[in-house]
Amino acid sequence: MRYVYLDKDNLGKFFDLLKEDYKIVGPVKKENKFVFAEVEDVSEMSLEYIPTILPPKKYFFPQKEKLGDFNMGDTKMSQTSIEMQPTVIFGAHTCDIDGIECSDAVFHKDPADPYYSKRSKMITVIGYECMFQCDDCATCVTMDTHNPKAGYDIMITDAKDKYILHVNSPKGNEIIQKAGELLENDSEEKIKSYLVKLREEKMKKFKVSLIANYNELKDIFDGSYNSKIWEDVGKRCVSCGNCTAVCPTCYCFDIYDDVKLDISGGDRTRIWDSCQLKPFAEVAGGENFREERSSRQRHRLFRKFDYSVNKYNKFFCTGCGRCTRTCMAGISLIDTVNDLTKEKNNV
Amino acid sequence: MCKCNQDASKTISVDSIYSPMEGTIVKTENMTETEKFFEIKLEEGKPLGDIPGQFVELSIFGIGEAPISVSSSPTKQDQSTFEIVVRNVGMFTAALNKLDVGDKIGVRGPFGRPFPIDDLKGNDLMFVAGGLGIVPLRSLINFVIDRRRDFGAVSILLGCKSPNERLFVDEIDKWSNLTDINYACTVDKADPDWKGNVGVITTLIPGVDLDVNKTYAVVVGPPIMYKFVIKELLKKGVPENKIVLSLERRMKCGLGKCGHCQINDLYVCQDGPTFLYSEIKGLEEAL
Amino acid sequence: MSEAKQKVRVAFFDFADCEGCQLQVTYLNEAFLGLLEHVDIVNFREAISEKSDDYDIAFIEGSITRKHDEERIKKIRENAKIIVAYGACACTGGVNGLRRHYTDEEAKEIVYKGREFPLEAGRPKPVHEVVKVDYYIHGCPTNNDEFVKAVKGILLGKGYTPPSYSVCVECKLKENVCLFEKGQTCMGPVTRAGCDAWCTSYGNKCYGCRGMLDNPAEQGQMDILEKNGYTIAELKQKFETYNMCRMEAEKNG
Amino acid sequence: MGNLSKKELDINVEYLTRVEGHGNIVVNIKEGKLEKCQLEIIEAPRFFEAMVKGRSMFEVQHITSRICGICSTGHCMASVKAVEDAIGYKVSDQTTMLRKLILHLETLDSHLLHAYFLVAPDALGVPSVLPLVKTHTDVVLRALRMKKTYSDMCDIIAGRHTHPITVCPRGWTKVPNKKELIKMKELLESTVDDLNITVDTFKTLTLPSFERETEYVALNHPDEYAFLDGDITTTDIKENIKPQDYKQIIKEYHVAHSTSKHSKNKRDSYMVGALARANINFDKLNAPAKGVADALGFKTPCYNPYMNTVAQVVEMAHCTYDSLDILNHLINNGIDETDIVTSWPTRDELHNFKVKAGTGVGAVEVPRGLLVHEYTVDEKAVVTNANCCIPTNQNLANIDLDMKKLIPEIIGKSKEEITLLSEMLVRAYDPCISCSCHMLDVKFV
Ligand SMILES: Cc1cc2nc3c(=O)[nH]c(=O)nc-3n(C[C@H](O)[C@H](O)[C@H](O)COP(=O)(O)OP(=O)(O)OC[C@H]3O[C@@H](n4cnc5c(N)ncnc54)[C@H](O)[C@@H]3O)c2cc1C
Ligand code: SF4
Ligand code: SF4
Ligand code: SF4
Repeated sequence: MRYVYLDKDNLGKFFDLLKEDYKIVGPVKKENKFVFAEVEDVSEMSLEYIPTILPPKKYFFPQKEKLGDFNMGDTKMSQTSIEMQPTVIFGAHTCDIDGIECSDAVFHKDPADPYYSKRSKMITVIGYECMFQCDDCATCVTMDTHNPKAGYDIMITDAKDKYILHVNSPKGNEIIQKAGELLENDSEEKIKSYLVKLREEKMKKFKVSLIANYNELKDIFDGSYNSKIWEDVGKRCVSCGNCTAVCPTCYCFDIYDDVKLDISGGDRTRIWDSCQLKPFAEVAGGENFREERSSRQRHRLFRKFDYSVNKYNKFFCTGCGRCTRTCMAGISLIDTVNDLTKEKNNV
Repeated sequence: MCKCNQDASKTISVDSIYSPMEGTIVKTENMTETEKFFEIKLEEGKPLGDIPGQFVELSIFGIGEAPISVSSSPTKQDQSTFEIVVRNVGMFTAALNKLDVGDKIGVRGPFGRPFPIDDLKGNDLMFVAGGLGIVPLRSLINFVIDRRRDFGAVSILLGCKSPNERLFVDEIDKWSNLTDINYACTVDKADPDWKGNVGVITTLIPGVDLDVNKTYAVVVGPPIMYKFVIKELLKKGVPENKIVLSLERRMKCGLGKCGHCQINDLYVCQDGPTFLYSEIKGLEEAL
Repeated sequence: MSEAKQKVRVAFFDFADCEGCQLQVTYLNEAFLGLLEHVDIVNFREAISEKSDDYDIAFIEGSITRKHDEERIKKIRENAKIIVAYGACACTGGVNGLRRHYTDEEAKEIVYKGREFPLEAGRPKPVHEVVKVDYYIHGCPTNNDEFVKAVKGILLGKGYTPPSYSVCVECKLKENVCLFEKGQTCMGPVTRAGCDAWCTSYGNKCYGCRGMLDNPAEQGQMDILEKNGYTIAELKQKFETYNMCRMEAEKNG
Repeated sequence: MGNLSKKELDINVEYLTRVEGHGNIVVNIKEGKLEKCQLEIIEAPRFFEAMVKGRSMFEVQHITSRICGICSTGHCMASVKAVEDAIGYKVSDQTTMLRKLILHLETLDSHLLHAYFLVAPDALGVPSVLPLVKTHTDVVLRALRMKKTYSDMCDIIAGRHTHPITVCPRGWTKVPNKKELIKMKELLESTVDDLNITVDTFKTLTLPSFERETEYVALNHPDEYAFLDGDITTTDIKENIKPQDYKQIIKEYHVAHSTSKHSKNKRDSYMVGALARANINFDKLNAPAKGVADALGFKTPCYNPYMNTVAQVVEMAHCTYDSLDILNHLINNGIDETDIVTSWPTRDELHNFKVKAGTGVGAVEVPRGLLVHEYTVDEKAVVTNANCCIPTNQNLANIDLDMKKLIPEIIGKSKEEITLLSEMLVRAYDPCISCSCHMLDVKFV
């Protein structure tokens, strides 16, 4: 929509301005990692960070979310609502913004999930462009998520002496209007070409770690269903569910009823679930369609690189590298995909 | 645990797709030791609006929800109710089996892709039901009987573990007496009073006379049955895209979100539960 | 559901234990009074003097150690419709299992050093090694959130099954930094969840108090240890803290 | 032995209720002769000594905490102090302050439980707290409310009250941040009114009048009412004994009617606990606690064991206000959130982690009295020997002697009354039988 400059010294003021209207969550250091958490002051954030333990998905689709209250014996929910404040997600990486677009695809798809929709209406995404690659686990270049494209309200790019703000939605525009005094205008052409230059420079610092390129990925997966590689992965997997918990595009959930101790009523709640856990695909009679760890791991990656393309016309891997980073068994998405690629190329 | 950081959030009401409608149980019948029949009426006698092959999510607050097939046909006389049969296998189904006439139950749905009725029209039909499979199939069979002229020759093959596990005995008796229906039944294990066939259901298939050019086979049963029945049908020459199945998976939402019912890239709750064999043939996780 | 409300009679019994799990019940606060609308507590020696042999649900805390304790628990099994093993001591033997490192003779020798021992030493056992157990509420101590969930489940007739997955699942949802990444060991990957990653969320490691997973990935676990520079013997020792009874049972087939 | 006239009496309270652990009271009078009069301890022995032998010193507090759920924080404290003493480790001031705080919380919780759930029903003439739910709803709600508040505070600082998570040798695995400290302060302040009402309630209760002078043993500290730190002293010796020399005072022995050890010093028995502490350290109580003592007519020296409960209420005031001081200090001076340790040495630390083999002792005042843990560790940080002196064990001989004096004094009363008074006597000591049977280190004398 439009581009403006923000003086680096004015970031604090810009933040304080936002704080007047929004709860702000941003990347905060936690031991040697980062998490998205509520911040009161711009100094609490670490804008140069490796992807947070959990992605910002948790604000759209919380780990545990009440679907509604009920009274025992009734058949209708007595109340269905969410509790939320207008929130700014500050400093989201481009990969995580892609992740949000993936969950949008799932939850907005007809029939749209009303909880997700209401939450996403309350959220404003202010991105922060990565000017260098966070670490070796990331595959954002291959997944084409390393540059801002869409899905945010405002994108902040570090242009050395100042920030470039790309305003990408009416919501973002409102904020920019309010912050008028803090900002500096210039011709759109000029800023755009500056950005192009910055991105060319930045690419030198990014590494491509997947052998296959974007266009080959789907084919590689299409032919790999019966690969032996899954068995090897399955042997090492311990089903801790970490990879699915941290993934910005995993969306499976379970629903259960929680009853008050006096048994007068309770609430129906959904909670993140994981296709890596054994009971996930079990049905009556004890049959389990993904009993083996190998088939569960395969299912996970197929959901990222194959099924999602069929269903949502989109890769459901943002290249954030979280699953590789978090796996205790050292199962690396990069290694697995590269092994599959090599296997395919050898044949 | 510490709840220090609670913020001042707004309450925003949500028009929930997870909110059930109210159903009232108007009739029940214990069919076997573990299976119970229920007839349910929605508020103001509103028809459910289902097509054979679809299912509903039934809900009892405090216990949970479960997907259950609609067993009645929308063509049945009293359109203000629908029928289901529930096998007591666990937490929810046990609680449901304790309910009786007059009790209320939550209903969401109908969900899922129905049997491809338009494609079936004008064709010969062979129904193959194993065990509880007769429950969803019954809706289609009754539909076909009620619209008999729209369809060609009909045969019904039933299989059961033992005679006392048969469901809808009286109703099926009536079907078997219909002159325009070819009927056969078998049990895995007979008891002394049983005079019919003994053996697995696949043994009935070779005996059926069918025109493979205009026959659809509709098969519903436990996972293990599919493998063998399909093999037999293919042997007989029934094309893969004319074998119709209904699959069952764990389900939480029924809306294509929760991921539980996923078979490769198919969601049983939306892409199914009914599938053509040709659609799922290559999918290892399907059968 | 329609018939008049009949209160469920609940009894608490304790064997060799620290009574810490019973103590958790007193932290329920007013929710506890809500519970009393639905249950009659007829036995709870730590807190009340009333006693009765007529009860529906018996919560068993503690490990079974001596002959007469075995008889007592068998009697309880006869009286109760439902037996709930409650807390690590009852569910897995808990820390009491560490005693099994030694034969009775050795244990006596360590403690009495050659002197005569006048009483029965007893051998700690989880409850299910003596009588059938209907439900388990794991933990040392039990977590009230889970306890409440289980009690409600049992009262509603749907029972309670603890999660079958590992503590890691809950730990990740809480966004804790993994202990392995910080150079520490943790029993989380092989321990049954349900505590909401209690210890790891408070900076400690998981000690495995909720017992081992039913279906641990042995090869994968070994790899992880090796990768982090630990030996199986080290892990085994750590796991013994709460799982000695099970490990012994597996060793003996 | 008093006037037993020609009386036959046979009291056998099996499975004494509303005490922690399993015990029987047996009183037997034949032809006017007091044949038996004792508290029998029948709890299953658990052999903790064997359980910690061979385990790392970094987990002894985790294991010994399981001696008793009610006293778990106390056992943790004694364990970590003993281990630190063994390897000569000095913890930070902040760590000490937080340890005092959590120990206070345990004392508050435990005293409250004792006063409301275990003693009050006797005073109100009901068998348990359950009937009080109907008749004295406000009292029960107050007790539950206070308990929940103490427990919520423990949750913040230690993850939970029973078997605290964050307490470990060398310090804390996690410390509360400022927000949480403020929350704790608010929580504690919210109990002050209830505490005042509790004092009022206790003003109206009359406890049996009975006296027997005995030796009182407790920790003693130059600057404070000793809980976490101090040397051991007694009303008989009046000098300070280093915790490491605890065996000079605590001489343990075994008797046939108990699966627990008994203890004595020079006399046949001594007493530990709130009453002993108050008798020794009364002048170091803070002003509000002294005010409560005044209001309840509690004066030292006090030789009535039933008054132990009153001493506990006085201590509740002391702990509440001392905790508020600690919280204020931490809030005003800032808490160092990086002052944390790992529960075990990390893999990297482990390689150059040097442990000097040795023996260490930790002595702590826990709700029921003086608790001492002693461990010997080898250079691999493995425990090779352990000993724990439990307050209840130290009181057992004193309870027996009290009973022997009490029974003849009340022999004229009905059997029911005698039974009740002896049960009340045992309960007054707030015995913790789980603790007392942690192990059976029997020394035959
Ligand atoms: C489309 C569809 C139609 C169905 N129609 C019927 C029907 O007409 N009649 C009928 O009795 N049952 C039907 N079922 C199966 C029924 O949904 C399950 O038996 C029920 O959900 C089990 O719930 P529970 O709480 O009683 O069992 P639980 O206590 O949850 O579990 C008991 C066993 O059932 C398995 N299970 C749990 N949820 C499901 C599930 N959604 N599907 C299959 N297995 C599950 C568990 O793995 C376990 O082995 C249908 C299922 C689907 C998906
Ligand atoms: S699959 Fe791994 S790399 Fe891809 S989006 Fe999920 S967590 Fe990130
Ligand atoms: S399981 Fe733990 S808390 Fe519970 S009684 Fe046993 S030792 Fe105590
Ligand atoms: S984290 Fe581990 S040791 Fe702690 S409560 Fe949970 S299962 Fe038990």
